[in-house]
Amino acid sequence: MSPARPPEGARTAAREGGGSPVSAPARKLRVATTSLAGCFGCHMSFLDIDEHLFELVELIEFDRSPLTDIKEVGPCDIGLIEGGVCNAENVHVLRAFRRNCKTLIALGACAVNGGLPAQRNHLPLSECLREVYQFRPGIANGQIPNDPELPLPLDKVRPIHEVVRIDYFLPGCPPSGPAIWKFLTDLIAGRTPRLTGGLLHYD
Amino acid sequence: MHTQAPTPCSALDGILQHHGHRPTELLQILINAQQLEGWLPAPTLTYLARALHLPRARVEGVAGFYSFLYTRPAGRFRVLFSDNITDRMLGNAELMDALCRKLWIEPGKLSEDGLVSIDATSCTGLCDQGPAMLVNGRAIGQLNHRRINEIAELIRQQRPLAQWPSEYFHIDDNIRRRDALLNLDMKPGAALASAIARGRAGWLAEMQASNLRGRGGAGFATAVKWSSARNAPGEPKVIVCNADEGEPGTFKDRVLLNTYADLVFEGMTLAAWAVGASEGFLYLRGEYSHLLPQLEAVLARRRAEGLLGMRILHEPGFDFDIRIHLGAGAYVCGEESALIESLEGKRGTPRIRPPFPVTCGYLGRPTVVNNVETLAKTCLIALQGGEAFAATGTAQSAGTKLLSISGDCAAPGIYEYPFGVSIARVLEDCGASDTQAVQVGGASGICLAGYEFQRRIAYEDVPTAGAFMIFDGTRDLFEVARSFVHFFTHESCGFCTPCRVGTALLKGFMDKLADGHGAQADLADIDWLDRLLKNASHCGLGSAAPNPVIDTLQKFRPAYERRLVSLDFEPAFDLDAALAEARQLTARDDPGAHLHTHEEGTS
Amino acid sequence: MSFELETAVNREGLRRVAIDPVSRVEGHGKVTLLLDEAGHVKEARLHIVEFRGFEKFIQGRPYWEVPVMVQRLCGICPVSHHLAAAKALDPVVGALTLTPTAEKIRRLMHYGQILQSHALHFFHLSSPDLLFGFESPVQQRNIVGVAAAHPEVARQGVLLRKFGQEVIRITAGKRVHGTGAVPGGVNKSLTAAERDELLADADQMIAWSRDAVHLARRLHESDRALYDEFGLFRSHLFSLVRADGAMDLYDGHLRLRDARGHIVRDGIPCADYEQHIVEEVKSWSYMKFPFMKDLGPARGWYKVGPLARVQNCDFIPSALAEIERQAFIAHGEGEPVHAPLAYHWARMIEMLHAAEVIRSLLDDPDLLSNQRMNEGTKGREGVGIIEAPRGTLIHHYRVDDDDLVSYCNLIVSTTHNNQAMNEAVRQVARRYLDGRQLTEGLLNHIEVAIRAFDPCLSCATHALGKMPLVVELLTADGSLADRVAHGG
Amino acid sequence: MSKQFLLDGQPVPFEDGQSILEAARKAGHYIPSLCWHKDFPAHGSCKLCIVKAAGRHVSACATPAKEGWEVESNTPEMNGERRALLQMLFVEGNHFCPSCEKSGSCELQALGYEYEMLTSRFRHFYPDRPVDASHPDVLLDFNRCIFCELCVRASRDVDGKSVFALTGRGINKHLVVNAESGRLADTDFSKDDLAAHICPVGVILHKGPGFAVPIGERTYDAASIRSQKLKEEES
Repeated sequence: MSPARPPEGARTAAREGGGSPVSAPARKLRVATTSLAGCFGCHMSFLDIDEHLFELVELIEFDRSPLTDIKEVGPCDIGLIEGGVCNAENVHVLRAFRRNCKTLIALGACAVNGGLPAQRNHLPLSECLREVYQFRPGIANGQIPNDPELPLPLDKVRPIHEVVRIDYFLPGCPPSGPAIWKFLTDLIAGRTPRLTGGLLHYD
Repeated sequence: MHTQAPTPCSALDGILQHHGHRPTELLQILINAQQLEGWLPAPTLTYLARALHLPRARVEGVAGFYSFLYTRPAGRFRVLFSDNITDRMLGNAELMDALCRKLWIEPGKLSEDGLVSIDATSCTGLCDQGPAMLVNGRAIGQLNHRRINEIAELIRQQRPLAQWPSEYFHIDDNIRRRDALLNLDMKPGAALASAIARGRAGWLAEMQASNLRGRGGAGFATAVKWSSARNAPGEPKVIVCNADEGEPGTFKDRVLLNTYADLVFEGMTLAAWAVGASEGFLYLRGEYSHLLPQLEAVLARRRAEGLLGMRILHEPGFDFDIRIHLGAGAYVCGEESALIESLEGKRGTPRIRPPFPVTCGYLGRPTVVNNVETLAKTCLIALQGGEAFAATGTAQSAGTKLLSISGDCAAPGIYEYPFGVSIARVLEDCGASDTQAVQVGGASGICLAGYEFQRRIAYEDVPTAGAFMIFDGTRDLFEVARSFVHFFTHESCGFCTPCRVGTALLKGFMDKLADGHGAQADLADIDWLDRLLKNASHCGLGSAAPNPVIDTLQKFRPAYERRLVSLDFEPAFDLDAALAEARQLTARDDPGAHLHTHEEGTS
Repeated sequence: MSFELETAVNREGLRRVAIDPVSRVEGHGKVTLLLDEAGHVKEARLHIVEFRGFEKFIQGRPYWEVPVMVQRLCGICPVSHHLAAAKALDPVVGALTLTPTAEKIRRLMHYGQILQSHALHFFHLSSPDLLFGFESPVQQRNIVGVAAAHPEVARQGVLLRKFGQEVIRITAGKRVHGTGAVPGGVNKSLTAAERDELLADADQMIAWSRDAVHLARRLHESDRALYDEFGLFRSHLFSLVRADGAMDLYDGHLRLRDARGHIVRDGIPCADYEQHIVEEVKSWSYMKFPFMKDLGPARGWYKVGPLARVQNCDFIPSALAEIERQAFIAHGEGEPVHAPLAYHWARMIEMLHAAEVIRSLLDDPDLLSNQRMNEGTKGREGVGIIEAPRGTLIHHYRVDDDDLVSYCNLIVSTTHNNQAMNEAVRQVARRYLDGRQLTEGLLNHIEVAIRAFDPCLSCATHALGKMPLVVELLTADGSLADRVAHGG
Repeated sequence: MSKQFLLDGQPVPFEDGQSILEAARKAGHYIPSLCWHKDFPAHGSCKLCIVKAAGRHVSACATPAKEGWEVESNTPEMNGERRALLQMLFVEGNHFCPSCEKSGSCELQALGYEYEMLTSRFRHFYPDRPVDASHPDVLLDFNRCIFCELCVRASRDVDGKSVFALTGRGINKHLVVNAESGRLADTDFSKDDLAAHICPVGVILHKGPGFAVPIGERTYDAASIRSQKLKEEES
């Protein structure tokens, strides 16, 4: 009933291994990652799988990601999105990921619920922009940047599930390295991912 | 605390005096205090709190609960357009728009000179003569453009309401079909005399024989309620007449109180006789405050005639009197425990049950809460006997039922039928044609499609408090359901999570569809919300709130489906509009400054 | 310096090329180039395209929430923001000095942060360019490629970063976005077990860091022509230094050297930053352009970060790193080194310094003490300046009588380098792209220059925003003629 | 023989007048709650304790146990509804756990973990709610209020001050304090009041400590809310 497929009442399946090594699938899964209005903390946490990174690259290959020089997402098995949607460009990137990724995952608090950037949502955008670029001490040539190269900010920062359909959610600010490892190994092994054993956090 | 004395101190003192400085009268005091300035300034709340020895926050809490109480300046003329679906069908939106334009104001906002505010309100119970409005609480029906023009002029001239043409305030009964109750021509006191003659136990036995069930919709056996209260410990016992007729589309109580008030009060007194109660309240919805003077007059006459007060009809120990409490725009107070809270001068939040009011009601005392029509019917039983009463109607639904008929028919108004009458028969009688659907029982009731018109009005088939709204083939049942969802969202008391948030979410989904952002996934979410509201809500408001959606999704699903723009997913908001503020700030209008909300080719 | 290519004289009819997003950097930005018909570069800009608005919405929040909240500016150097904010707010709780325990735990946390961030930047993000060449195949030019070709280098990079992250976890409770520093001190000390856990690996980290310095140096010396000239421009150098002139990444006063290496401003107390720095807003970037007020926008801009710091200090107060610093200085032959690619070398020297500082702090018994908090007469304002991995980071807050933040000003490291990065982009565009058929590999040269600065575009977008690199070739009338799917 | 009912098939003894929730917890079975508190009468507003008793949905905190009842609580259906209720609470307020000092000790958050709430799923309301920092010792951040009324009840029934009350209605319902100015500083609230210590989420906060408790030592870092609440029951 929801756009997501959360592990509704999957309590009976409580026996899968926490981050157990995974046998390689028939072919490497193609994975793309990106950060929208995030801080890259989730990508840092991704790297916090430490040495598992070398195991992981035996199982997956990267498409577009801040770690590669592939600029546009192509057909992928899994897309990981960090950050919420704060401007027009985020919308384009998010939609491109949705078009290309069979499974799209909201990674981290900002993608899941807007996160800290959404704390501007109760303020008028004009107030935020004026305060930062026009009316403060220590500014020269105060103006609101308006070049067509710059994506315009949305009036509110949105969680990504309010803009496209999302398949899985992995909360946390950021989710820990072990949580990401558990989630990905579940997914790669064909299990519905679950964050058990203290891996689920919102902070 | 920063307290400046409210300006009309002596006037407030007078109001407090009138209500005996009783905290239980808080709502009544606030209603009266508001009449001084048209709203309740902060110092007024502080002053009243002090005088009543109540925490100020509690007074503020009560003032903030009721729609008709204003804690911000609200205009010397406060215009509220009735916004039931029947008003909408009669073009209330256009009329409201016209009045706003003529007076240069936006809905929901006070004009700069403080003269007037215009807003919408839930159904005012004039569905048979809508579109309707309330001006400073006074009801005006049969609105049309001519009348709106005149009203605009009167407001502009700041003409006091008392000088407005009296025909504006005339309200018709529109009784179209009479049966046992509406044909009853009873001399006040006759039913009482008969019941007293039977003795309390005998009278209760007669009630039992009648099989009378509550006309508020739930259908609880009245005699059982009375005897439970009678047997419950605690004194003095209380009889409450629930005249908080807030269900959209119903107006039978308005007519009963307008023309048959003696039957209602006599019914209350009959209940008091059975239960052994000495205190009575009529809880009158704020929308019907225009009835207040005449009701007070009836009470005064009945006191003078010995039908109220000490030793009623000279019966030793039969002491009973009735006070009228006004509501102030809160549908949830129709729920009996919320009504009792409101009577006690509190926010109208439904209580946890058990305990039920019959054992622990008003101020913890055994309390009977009966519907207006139920109480009026007891006069029939007292006069004609329980068995005679039970002889009409169906096996489980004794007697007659008043229906408030409105919507697409030739003759809207009040119809009294023996229970068991078919929908089709009613439609025929009121001159309805090309009927697509009937909403029986109001917003919380049931939506019947054509194939169900042979069903019957009865507790065992289609139960109803009396609302009967007719929609012909030109109507959009999705919009009907959406208007009811708006109603419940507005009227949710906010006490429990599922109703407080769930109604707002449901409204969001219905508006998403209406705004052209619907997707297949939304229907599944709506369905899930419906079930959660039904299962998890604290009271009947929350569990009934999804009814119109459930029914129409089942019976008129294409009305939803034709609104979908995606078979998969669609954002709830307009992405391009979300960039509007930034466009304006940067003076940009290049292609990159826009977004297509509906992504082409991906649904 | 020139602003020659910042804005083309006649923008109509020029071909637009965009690199969007800039990849293998932390954050999201894009570069646009405008070319004439002969392919001459007429304009080159690095745009920061995201705006997040922290400075606004932080107002009205209680001050004690701020160090935790502002970390979310940046997941790469959260500790820097955490500590800069805590330092700014120490005076608000009246903690004019910290307990030795609090000071040392914060330092430990910060040097852990320097270590992990520098390792990340060098090994995970930049080493593919340096090891494989700027025009090497896209498929190989990433950490996975490095792991395949140079497994030991990749492994050490991953483990160095892991160690830094573990230092942070133990001091802050979490690897990313912890809570260790609170205004007036810290919320936890180390247990002996925690200290021993770190001690077990500390010497290895020093050894590997030294190897990394040598790797960077070898790369540099192996192709001096490229490394010394690539993207070269001269500018002022700006950073904190300790009172005695030593490198100190946690605290100190501000110092500015000119392009020739002369100290032109020194001993500026942090609290006075406002009197010296002004930020210019340009219409084409959400990231501002700071400059020294008295020198003006044309002359007053500067570089920050490892390249500035290694040369701005008088010495590095740890033995091995100081030896490496001297080798670095010697490379300049009496002139400051301005080559952007030398950032990598300087960065590795700092990583070695960080490993040494961590090692020596771990011997300090104060880390285990429970004397964590100081307080005194409450203040209403504070400035916290710290040397984040990428450079000088300024946090400035005012707090109202009710303890809520009433003013917040943030100047982050990458913002200080905004003009410098733009200049490097222009130099590279002029030198390598001008008049040539653009290829993915050529465009990567632009990104190599940007990467040298280790821009943290997440930080840079604290204002409400973000950094993407696409290549579109537009015809004179502006329609799309070609699109180089850069890296695709 | 004491009376008993069956909770998810397990016999649970109870005494007359005891609610399903109280009897269950006493017997070592956890039924979740936010607005229920052992020292106050049942409130029944959060609905987290919803169970199916004899086939009907009821609030376990407000429903007296009955002999022989079969009660379903820890089932996929009931837990799914609880998760949805949690999602509703998350979207209606501004719950930014990452920068909330109550994180790790917040009951709403802990229940989110307990019921594996991975997303708040619905549209976020992002309401504009105030912060009241006027009081010298205590800060009110209304962004996080879940309307459990524990502060209202504690202040009225125990502290004898009635500092808090609810006003407004429906989704616009909100907490107010007992002062014409609307400022906590203008009430007789004290940091020693019970009401200053009873908030299950991060609305009523003592000024200053902030993030004084390190990650790992917060209330629900080590043990789940389920085990914590059952442990409280034993003590």
